[in-house]
Amino acid sequence: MSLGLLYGLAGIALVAMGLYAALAARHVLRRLLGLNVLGSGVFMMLVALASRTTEIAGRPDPVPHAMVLTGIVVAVSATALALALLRRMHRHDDSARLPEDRLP
Amino acid sequence: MPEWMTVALWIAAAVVLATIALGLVRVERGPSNGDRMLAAQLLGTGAVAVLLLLARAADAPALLDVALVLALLASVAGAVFVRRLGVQPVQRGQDRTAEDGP
Amino acid sequence: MRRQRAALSVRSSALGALLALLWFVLTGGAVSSWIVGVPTIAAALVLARQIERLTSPLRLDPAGVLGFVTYFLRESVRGGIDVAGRVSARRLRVAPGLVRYRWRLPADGPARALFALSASLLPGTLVAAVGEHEVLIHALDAKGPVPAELAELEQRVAGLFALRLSAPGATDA
Amino acid sequence: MAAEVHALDFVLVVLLLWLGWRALASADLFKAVVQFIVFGLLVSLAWVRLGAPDVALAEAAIGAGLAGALLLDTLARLGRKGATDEVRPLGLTPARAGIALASLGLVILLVASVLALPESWPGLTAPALQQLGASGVTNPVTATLLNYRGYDTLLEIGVLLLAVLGVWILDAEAALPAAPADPMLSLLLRVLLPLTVAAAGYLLWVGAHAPGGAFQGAALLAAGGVLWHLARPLSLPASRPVRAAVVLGFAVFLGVGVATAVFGGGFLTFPPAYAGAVILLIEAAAMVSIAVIMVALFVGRPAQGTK
Amino acid sequence: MTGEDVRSALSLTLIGAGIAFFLAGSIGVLRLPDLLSRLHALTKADNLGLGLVVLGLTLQADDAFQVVRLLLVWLLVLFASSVACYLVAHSATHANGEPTPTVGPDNPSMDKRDGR
Repeated sequence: MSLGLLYGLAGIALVAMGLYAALAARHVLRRLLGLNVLGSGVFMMLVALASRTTEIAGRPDPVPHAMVLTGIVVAVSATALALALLRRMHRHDDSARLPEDRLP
Repeated sequence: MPEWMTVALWIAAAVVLATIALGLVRVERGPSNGDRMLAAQLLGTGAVAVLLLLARAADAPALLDVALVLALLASVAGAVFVRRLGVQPVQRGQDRTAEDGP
Repeated sequence: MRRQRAALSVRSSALGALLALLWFVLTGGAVSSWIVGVPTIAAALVLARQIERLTSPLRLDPAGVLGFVTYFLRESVRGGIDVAGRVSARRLRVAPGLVRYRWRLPADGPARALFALSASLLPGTLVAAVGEHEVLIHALDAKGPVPAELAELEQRVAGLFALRLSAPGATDA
Repeated sequence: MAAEVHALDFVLVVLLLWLGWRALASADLFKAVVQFIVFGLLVSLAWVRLGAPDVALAEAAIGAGLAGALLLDTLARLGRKGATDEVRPLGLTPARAGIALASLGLVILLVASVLALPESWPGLTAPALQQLGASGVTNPVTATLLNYRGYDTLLEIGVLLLAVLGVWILDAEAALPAAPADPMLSLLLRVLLPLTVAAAGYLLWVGAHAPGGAFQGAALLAAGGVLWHLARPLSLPASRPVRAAVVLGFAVFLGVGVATAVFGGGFLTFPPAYAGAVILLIEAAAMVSIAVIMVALFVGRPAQGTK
Repeated sequence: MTGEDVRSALSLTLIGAGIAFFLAGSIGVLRLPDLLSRLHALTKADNLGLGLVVLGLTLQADDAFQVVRLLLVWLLVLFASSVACYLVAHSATHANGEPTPTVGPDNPSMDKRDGR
């Protein structure tokens, strides 16, 4: 088993659990954690696939690394905005769940 | 560097990682939030050690920079936790029940 | 006021020299790196002045520094072995409790902070709270000779900063 | 970086999967957040193992700094009731069975396509390294970010700008009850702030030829800013210099792009002779901007900023 | 047996000792009865463990720059974990060490202050 395959499969597993949590959870914070785990899984797949490219001078493909770097920064800023919206919603009606998820 | 040294360093890194992973039990069990935070601190210290060992084993000095960043930021999560949440007073009563107390 | 400002600029230049040394070590002595290094250190000094409040002059005693470093290293090794022995015994050898300790170090200056930080690394003691007159210490073995060890640490810290302490008899648990 | 699989990798993957799952399934949200923070720490070890130290630096700085700080701060603001979730947050119900099945289907699809890929393929390594001499830097990741694919990075800074505008548009949050000033926290700030600034500058410089760069430096600086806000609350959006710093990176990047389009070979096409200097200029401006934006995202919109 | 071998062996011994302290720290965090006692295990055992690993690695360092860098990382972790532990301990006791403490609204009970 190669390094790329091991981490690639781990990335797939993370994508699956992140997706499930992002769709199934009711608490918005947990949905956001799910999206972040999903993102980490996607990044891991990308970097794992990059590690399977032919190395030149000991370096794998730099393009996926640059994409993941961009992705991490965008993910954290999107999370920050989403958390701000969550706090706003909580200030507004004292709930951390979307209206359709609230228990009757 | 002799071959056996490289192998030994790889094993050492794996053992350190497995050892600090024991701390995750404390994250799972708590009981207080402070306990969870302190276990996270433990993993931070361990991750620094793993990075230093890997930097030598894989001969990648750039990893020393990653370790430096982790070391610089090791206290940030703890500081945010203490300033924003603090240790919950709920647990304080049962904290005192020492098995071996005086 | 003028003395305070002078102390502040002494401190700034000391910090600047320290950061320049750090930069030299990090970049491995690359000359071209100073294009970034000089503005970076300047920015660090400007920001450091924004948050600096302490202005009392800092005096270090070289012999005291050496004494403190050796004491600190010896005691932190002892601290690690001590706690490792306590937790790996079949039956935990701990009797945790809180101990109060009356300060002899002066309130201004970094001496108390250094004391508090190093006490947490020494055998069996952990600083839980710092007050104006007392410090609250959590001890793994509250019945051990905690005050005596703290008194020695305080003496070493005082030596580092070339300070004089009052007689050690004034401590109580 | 050695490409063979070590015992370390198995330990790491097991921990990653377990922590990832527990971060999503722990009933207690605080526990989940701590597990997520530790997860981020271990993900940066995974980047190291996959030969991506640039990514590891960014993940370490963001994961240990801003991301954890944001989550913990939000938990504090939600209060005990808001931060409580049901006992089995992801327990299987009939409605969720569909989601689970869909996720499982995705897994099968992805595994099949990963297994169908060849064991090794050329990727874009060769063209990236061939042009390296003309890019102005010798770290291929930095060359990709700021030269080959400068558009991406320009737009990324745009996304950050939009995020902070989004946070500032929301109405003000009440300041949390002020904790008394803690001498040790100020000590932490006094020691770490100059060090983070110096280390961020170092990462900016080293990024030209080794792992590092503006984003990693900015994330580190931002963590210093978070500490500052904790020790002495800042009110960021109010002041003019802050707003200038927030747009600085985007403005400089765009200005360079327009200048190269008008006088040179095209939008963001740097002349090889000046490429190194131009990249350093853009990166320095971007680092300051991104750091200020990240701190602003953490500070939010404090009450005193409103009329 | 050359000088190089002796140095390697010594280096590995130090790293091994460091791992032993990491293990002790983890055991302490698991076994000790309360939060404050667990902080002891964290500050002392783990920092000594990291220190020994660093010391072992300095014996193999390429140049003096690396040695200083390794020591810098250790000092930073030492400082960071010491401050973080103080902050957690302080928050757990809610006391400020004074005979007449300031009692916050969320902190009516001071029962831990006189524990022995």
